[in-house]
This record gives sequence, structure tokens and C-alpha cells, in this order.
Amino acid sequence: MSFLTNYFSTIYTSVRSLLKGMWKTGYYFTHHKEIITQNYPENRDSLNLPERFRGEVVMTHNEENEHRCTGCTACELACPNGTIKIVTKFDITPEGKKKKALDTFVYHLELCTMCNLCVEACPTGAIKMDQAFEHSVYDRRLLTKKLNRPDSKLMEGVE
Amino acid sequence: MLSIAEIANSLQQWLMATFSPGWATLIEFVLVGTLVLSFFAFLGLVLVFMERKVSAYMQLRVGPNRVGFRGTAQTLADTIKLVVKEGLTPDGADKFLFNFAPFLVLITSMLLMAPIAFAKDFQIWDINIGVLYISAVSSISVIGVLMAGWSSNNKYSLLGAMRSGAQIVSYELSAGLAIMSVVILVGSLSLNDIIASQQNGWWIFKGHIPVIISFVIYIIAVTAETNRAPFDLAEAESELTAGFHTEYSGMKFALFFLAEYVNIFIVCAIGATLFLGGWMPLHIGSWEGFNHIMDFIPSSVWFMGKTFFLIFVIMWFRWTFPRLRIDQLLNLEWKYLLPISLFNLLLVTFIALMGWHF
Amino acid sequence: MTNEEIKAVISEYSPEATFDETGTWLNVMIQATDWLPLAEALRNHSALDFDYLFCLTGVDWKTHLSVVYHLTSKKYGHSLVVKAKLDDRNDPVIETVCGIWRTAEFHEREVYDLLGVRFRNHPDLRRLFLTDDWKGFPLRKDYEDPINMIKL
Amino acid sequence: MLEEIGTTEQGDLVINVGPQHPSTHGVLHLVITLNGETIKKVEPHLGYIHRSIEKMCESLTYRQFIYSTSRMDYLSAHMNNHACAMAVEQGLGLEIPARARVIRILMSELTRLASHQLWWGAMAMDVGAITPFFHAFREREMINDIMEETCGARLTMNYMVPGGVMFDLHPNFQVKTKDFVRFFRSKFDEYDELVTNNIIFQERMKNVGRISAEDAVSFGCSGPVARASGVSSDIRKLAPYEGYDQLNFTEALETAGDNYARYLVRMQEMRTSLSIIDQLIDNIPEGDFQAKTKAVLKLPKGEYYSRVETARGDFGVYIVSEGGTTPYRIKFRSPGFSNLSALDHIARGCKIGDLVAIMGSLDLVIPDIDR
Amino acid sequence: MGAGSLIVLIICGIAFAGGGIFLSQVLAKTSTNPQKGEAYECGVPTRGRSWIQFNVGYYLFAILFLIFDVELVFLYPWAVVVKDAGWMAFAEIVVFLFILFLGFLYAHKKGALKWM
Repeated sequence: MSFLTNYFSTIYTSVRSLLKGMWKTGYYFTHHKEIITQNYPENRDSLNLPERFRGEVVMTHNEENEHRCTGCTACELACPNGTIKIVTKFDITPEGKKKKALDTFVYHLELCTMCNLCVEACPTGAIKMDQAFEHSVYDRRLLTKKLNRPDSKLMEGVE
Repeated sequence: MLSIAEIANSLQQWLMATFSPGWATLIEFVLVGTLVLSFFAFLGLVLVFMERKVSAYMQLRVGPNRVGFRGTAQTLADTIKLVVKEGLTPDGADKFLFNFAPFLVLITSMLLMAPIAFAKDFQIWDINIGVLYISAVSSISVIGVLMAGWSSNNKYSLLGAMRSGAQIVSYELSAGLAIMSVVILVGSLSLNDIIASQQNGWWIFKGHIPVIISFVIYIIAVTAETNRAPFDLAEAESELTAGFHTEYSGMKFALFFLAEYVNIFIVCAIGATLFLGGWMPLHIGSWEGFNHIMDFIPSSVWFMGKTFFLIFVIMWFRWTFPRLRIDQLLNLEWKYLLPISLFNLLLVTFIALMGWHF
Repeated sequence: MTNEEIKAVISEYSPEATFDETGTWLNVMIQATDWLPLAEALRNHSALDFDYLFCLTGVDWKTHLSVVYHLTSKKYGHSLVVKAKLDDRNDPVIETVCGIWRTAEFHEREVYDLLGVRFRNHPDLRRLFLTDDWKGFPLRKDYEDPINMIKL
Repeated sequence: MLEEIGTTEQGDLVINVGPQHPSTHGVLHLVITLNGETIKKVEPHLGYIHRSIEKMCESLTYRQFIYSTSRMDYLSAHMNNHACAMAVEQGLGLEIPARARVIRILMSELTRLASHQLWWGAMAMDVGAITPFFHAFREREMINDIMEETCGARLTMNYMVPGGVMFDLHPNFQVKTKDFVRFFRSKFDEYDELVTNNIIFQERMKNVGRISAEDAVSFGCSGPVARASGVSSDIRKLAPYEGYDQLNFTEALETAGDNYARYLVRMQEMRTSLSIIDQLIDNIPEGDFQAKTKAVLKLPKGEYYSRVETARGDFGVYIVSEGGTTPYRIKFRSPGFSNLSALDHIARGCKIGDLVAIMGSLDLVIPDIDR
Repeated sequence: MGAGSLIVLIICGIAFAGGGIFLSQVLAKTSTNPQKGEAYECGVPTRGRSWIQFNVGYYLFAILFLIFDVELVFLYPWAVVVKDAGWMAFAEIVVFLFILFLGFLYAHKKGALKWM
């Protein structure tokens, strides 16, 4: 007899557990308010990325097209992946001295792991992390970027 | 009131009057063929879309919502994609069987359409052994599955096919026994008789608990027979990649896919016919007013409503439950469903003989 | 068991072992040839009972190789680091401890794969990560990688 | 000869599962010998995503190498970084500010929760239930948002630096974390209703993939896998770091050693993590979030080993320093590697379907194994 | 429509499947590559043949199925007439099912329903 009670109680508990699960999924089926997915490309304008979000490295420029990079290569040394290559040139200062300055700030986005070490290492605060995250392109060469704008100069007073 | 049956009848009369009998029959055949084909394609599109939407809402998603109005054309787009895909046949496969299997599976589900009463007096073939016909023909599809799995010369396919063979034949028993309990109550194998007997109430209401048990067993068994989760061991994605149709691609895969969905429709249609009264509107005893209002809803809507409700339940299973393991699956059938349905059958007979059903 | 007691027991089994207590754990330096009897003792000695080998690795010291075993006892909670020195850099061989700690099977394959230490009597000593036809052992200090992403 | 054609004897089938298979979470390649449906032997083939992180680290500085460990067990990236930072701090003899310690613990526990949530969803998916996966992601998303706000990234946070953490907590952190804890608590019953109590799930999990306590120790299992067999192995208890010893929590232990026990241990751990967060969230000390360090770090000659309890178990970092700016040799002791070594032992005699469930319950993250 | 509908349906099935496959062959872009003909096994070349004799635990279930399926066929005509035939038919089927059930219990006892 205990075999039979066992048999039927197994059936009862199993069916009950299954119905409970179905109740839950049924609840979500009928409650569309609970939907969590976002309509991504359409909601681009309302996307709110936190300001700390690291999407890519950019170099800040002010309105006069001046940046703060002295070409000291601290970021290049700090980078674990060889993402940054700094090409320097020699400027002639008004006093007639030769001075090392930034020529091109090459940034390989395809190698970057967004570790933020370069930003931390920069003594002058020339680079920062940007929130842009849609980086996909069809040609990987496009991922190699030049961060300093054309004809930009070093900001006054940045050493 | 204009009903589908009337349209069909007047069409037939017009055909008979206009053409010679031979031509009329031929044209009728062509019409039926076109109708069935388009219904087939339509079912595939609708059911796949429904499945995707049901799963999406249960999974806190929106589901397809880009192609067409609110994503309704998504399945059409998928079909086009499958059509323009290259269908591959593996080098090691048994080419004939490999290509024949989708035909077999599809023809089987096509044949199962014949006895289904879609609306009042609207049936392709009013066969007097409808229930037996369905039991018999539906077992052919397992041969298609076995054929597909074996001929692929792929180990996953082989295992999937073997599993599916054991599974389908096992669950056929309890599905058959569940169907039989209604047959006992009605005393006829014809689907039309069964529907007619539910004039004053559906069997699920009239037949007391034993019929409800039969209904539950029927739903479980057909879920297993159509290889749907939680009994989708033949395809068990996380174990056997795609099971018996691993090697199928493009249109041949699409045919399996379509047949699967049409089979779901058919088993649910049979379930609706046997237990929920088919196209018969909801009638409650002697509430004349209520019954009269219910009669205004077209019979085809009743039929489709019930069928799609059952389809929804089967989808609901799929998106809620984990998959069983093969030995548990067979255990469930042989240790629980079969003994219970055998016992239940006797109970139903007892009730029928005592005349306790309403 | 305190370090002193462990030292005493170990000295019993391999008298030539030297000790180093500067780190978190007691370090034992032995020759590779002394390893197997010591390992058996560490595992089976009732007062030591080092049943948990949680790290097994090798270091290339340019002149020689060493295999480092980090052991702990689930029962007593004491830990021990054993460093076995392998003098022959061209064909470093040490006894396997698969039979004592079963996790060693994988770890030894890894060390074989990356450092080229052969574990004698290992049941299935094959490359674990690299392909079977790989030349050289990457974690050796003299291994030159033809492709170096960072230097590119 | 028979071995060569893959059929060892009559009736044995050799099947490759992976590297491209829906059930392996990553590119794990298992060669399975089957007798019918029963598994006779499982042989893992690794190396598909081996990047030789240990070798790479030998040319990276002590600040840089930390972040390469994020790519190992990406689900507990933060805790991997934690172990590395601790090893470096051990070498430098740095004292970490109290605030940084608490932040580290909070972040670690959040990461553990996120990892376990993903595991829960993936576990259910392995046994065939797809819906729980999305439910798990709903909660995980909230953690990711918290991480994104404070750390600046969602998965590979790169938040640890030797001496503390990279930034201070975001002003919203406390509020959002409390919200999350409240929300997650309310949804925890749902986890039980959907999966834990489900009879099919229990049948699939109970008495499957059993490993005894002795074998678990011998195979070097750690984390939930060992704890499910009754082996106490929580580093947070055995070798407390960062002030875990001052917190009030218990180690989740089960004795059955089967899939279901592993499942329960992880569910219990989620509750533990929630309670740890509860204890700390209102008591974050004020002060620095980073100790002062030199621009170039040099570890004195010696060997350093640090270990943390990641979501998968005992993660160890073994650094051999020759006194330079880069490690001489580095070894990561990853929990998944040892747990995988037990797979063959666990899976023998089970069915194919069980294999998938076992892999799910071991919670293997392949990059952790294929370093 | 009568049995002729079966022919229509079979033709429909062939037309649908054949038409679909034909259409896809016309429309699909094809390319040849020896790897395309390989059996799929997660991207690793298959080891050994698939068509070997192997241990199927399902075999016994198939045999059992045969027994029960035959029984099921016997039951159909009975089910149709049982209401008219009355209690005698009921008693007979109870005996029939009882014997079968004994067989089932025997199989169960012998372990045929246990997975191998």
C-alpha cells in the first residue's frame, strides 16, 4: 500500500512543481510590462552611458584646436598591448631651442582593452576615455586612429 | 449566415452544373490541393511566428518586431532565407534515403490533414474510422525520422534518430489509449460522430475525472510524439546539436521544421476534436440563450480557437520545462503513463456502461 | 603541525632537503630524484597528511629547471611548498605524482607542454594545450616566439 | 588498429563534442567514448583558445599584467584581478586603505553574484530550459549597470590597481546596490519555482555526477564543486583576505557531491553574497581608495603567492620575481583547470544528457582553463 | 471527398517538398568545397564509422511496444462496441488487460524497463 501512496504522492508533487513553473512563465507571458529588452538602434538618443564608461581613448582639444599632449610617451609605456604609438617631432621654441613635441598620436583601437592605464599615466591629462562604443567597421585598418587633430598645437603652459 | 461549408457546397454545385462530372472532380481535386498547400504554408508561417512570440514574452523579450508589421513577416523572411540556402548532402550519406526522408515526413503530415473537421461539414475526407486512421498514419513519421537520422552517417543524427524511435513508439501507446477513452464513450471511430456527440457539452466536461486524466495524458503523449520539449530528446540541442536533422540544411531542413509544426497542429486539432468538441460551440446544458449566442460564433473560429489554445499549451511546456533524460522519458511512459492510462481506460468503460456521463 | 615539526619529518625522508621560511609558507628544496619517496611520505604520513595539491608548476631558472608543488592538508590546515630541482635542462625528468594526487595528471601535462619537463610513469604524457607537432616549450626563457604582437 | 578507426571494440562510438557545440560553454573539445548512450570515457582536448597569458605576463609590468587575467575567467574578472593585485601588494608590503578593502569586497561579491546568475541560467539551459537564462540576465544586467557606473566597464572591469582601486565609488553606488539587493531578494523565490523545485530538473540533477569528498580533494577541486562534496574550501574562511574574517557569513556546504548539491551550494552562495553586501553597504569607511604607490613598481626578489575565492573556486597567483619591473615567472592556478581534470572521473557511467548537466554544474569557463 | 483525397494529399506532399527543394536548388548559390561534404561533428573530422552495431538500450522498449501496440489494435473494435455489448465485454477486457498487465509486471520485474 505504501508503494501506491508513494506512487501517487510522487505524481502529485511533480505535477504541482510543474504547474508552479508554468504559472510563473504564464505570468510573464501576460505581463508585458516586465519586458526588459531595449529597442537598441532606435533608442540611441535616449541611451545614457555613465560618464566613466570606457569606450575608446580620445584626446581632448579646446576651441583653439589645442591639446595637452607633450609627447612624453608615458601612455605608450603604460599600455600593456602596444595600443599607442607616439611619433614625436622637434619644434623650435620662440627662444630658438629645439623641443620635443607631439607629431602623431597613433591609437590602435583594435588592440585596446580599455584598461585605462594610459589615462592614469598621463601627466598632463591630455587623453581621456570616451563613451562611444559603436566601433564596428568593415575594414580593420579604419580602427587605427590618429588622435591629435590636424594642425593642433600644444596648449600654452602645459609642460 | 454564410459559413465555410455553404461556400464549399455552392462551389461544388456550381462546378457540377458547369462541367462534366469528370472535369468537375478534377477541378475539385486541384482546388483542394491548392487549398491544402496554402494552408500548409500558412500554418508553418503562423506557428513559427507564434512560437517565437510566445517564447519571447515568456523570456522577457519582445521577439521579432522589425520585419513587416510588428515582425509578422519575420517567418516569411526566414523562409526566403532557407530557400536560397544551399542544401548539402554529406559525402558519406545514403543519398537516396537522405533525400527521401523529408518527403516521407512531409507526406505523412499532409495525409493526416484528411480526416480533420475544420468547420461544420467541412472536412476533406469524412472517413468512418478517422481515429484509427490518424493513429495508423501518424506512426509513419517515425520511419521518416529514423531514415533521416540513419542515412546522414552522422553519430549525432544516429543517436537522435534512435532516441526518437524509442520515444515515439512508446508514447504512441498512451496517446492511443487516451483517444480510446473517448471512443468508448461515443461508440464510434468517426470524427464527425465524436463531434456530434458533444452537442450538449464537451467530453472534458461530460466525462468526469477519467476523461480529464485522458486529456492530460493525451497532451503529454503527443508532446512527446511530436518531439517537443520537454521531450525533444531527438533534437536535444545541448546534447546532440540538432539530433536527427543535424546534417540537413536549407530547404530540406525547412521541410522537417515545417512538418514538425504541422504535426503539432494536427495533434492539437485531434485533441480539440476529441476532448474539446472540435468545431462545436460551447454549450451549457439547457441555457438556451447562452447556447444561442455561442452558436453565432462561426464553427471554424471555435475549432481554430481550441486548437491554437492547445498549441499554446504545448509551447508553454516547451518554454518552461527542462528536458528529460532518455531513461527518465521512457520511465515516465512505462511506469506512469501506461499503467495509469490502462487503468483509466477501465474506469471510462465503467462510467460508460453505468451511463454516468452526462 | 608547526613548521619545525614538518621540517623534522621531511628531514627523515630526505636528509638533503633545505628549508626556507621567509615566505608565507614553509619551502622545501630538494633534488628531483628525492621527490617520489618524499611525496609519498607527505601524503601518507599521518601527522602530515598533505592531501590537497592545489598548485603544480615549473620555473625555468636558465641554468636549471624546478618544479614547484603547493600542498596543503585539508585535515590540519598546514601548507607546504616543495621545489624539486632538475639539473639537466635538456632532458629534465621527474617522477610523476599522479598516483598520489590525481589532479597532478593535468597539471603535469601542462608543465610538460609548456616547460618540457618529462614526468616519468605519467599515464598519458602528451601536449595539453599546444598541437602535438609543436616545436619547443614556450615557457622556457630561451624560447623565441616568431610572432610577437607587442613588438609588431 | 581498432583504436585508430575510432571504434575501440564492438559497440563503442567515439564522438567529438566541441569545439563547436551548443553545450560546451566555450571552445572545449571533448572526445567521448560511448557505449550506446552510456559514457565510457571523456577526454578533454584543450588549447583552442590558449593565449599563453603566463608567457605574456612575463613581459608586462606589475601594473599591466593584472588586466590580462580578466580575460581568463571573464565571469569573475574582478576577483582574478584582485588576486593579482594582492600578490603585488604582498611583494611591495603595501598597506591598503580600509575604504579600498571594503570596495574590493563589495565588488567581488557583486561579481560573484553576477557570475552565479549567469551560471544559473546556463545550467538551466544545459538541461534544456531556455527561459531561466533570460530571467537570470535581468538581474545580472543590474549588476552590470552598477559596475559600469563605478568601474567604467561591464565585464572586464579593470578596476583593481596595486594599492587599492582605480576610482572612488560612484555616488549612486550605494543606492543602486541596495535597490539591486532588494530586487534580487524578491526574485529569488522565482528561481526556485522555475528551476530548483521543478521535478524534471531535480530528476536530472540528483544522484548524477557524484564525486566523493576524497576524490574531490585528490582532484584538487575547489569552490562549489569541492564544497558540494563536503570539503571545506572557501578561501574567504580558510585564509581570509581583505577583512573577510571580520564579516559574518557561513560557508555553504553540502555532502551529497552530486549535481544537485553543487547547484544548491551555488544558490546558497548567492544568499551569502547578498548578506555580505548587506553588512558592508552602509559601513563603507571614508578615506582614500588607493594607497600611494610609485609610478614604476618593482617587486623585491622572491616568490609571492596569493589566493582568492572566485566564483569558481580557489584562484591563485604565483609570482616569481627577480627584482625587476616585470615578473620572472608567473603562474595562475585556476579553479576550472582542476575541476575539469575531475570531469572524466565524474562522467563515467553517466548518459550523454548527464554529461551536459555535469559540465554545467562544474561551471567551466574555458578561457580559465585554456590560459 | 472520398479516398481520392489521399491521392491528392500525397501529390500535394510531393509537390510541396519537391517544389521547395527544386526552388531552392534553382535559387541557392552553390559552391564546392571538400569540407562541405564532411559529416558534422563539431568541426573535428569524424573518427570511425557511424554505421556500426552499437548498444541501444531502446531495443527492449521496441519489443515491448510491439506487444502493446497489437493489444491496442485489438482494443479499437472493442472500444466501438463496448457500450452496446455491455458488461460481458467489460469483464472480458478486464481479463485481457489483466493478463497483459501481468506480462508488463513480468517485464518490469525482469528489468526490461530498466535502462541499460
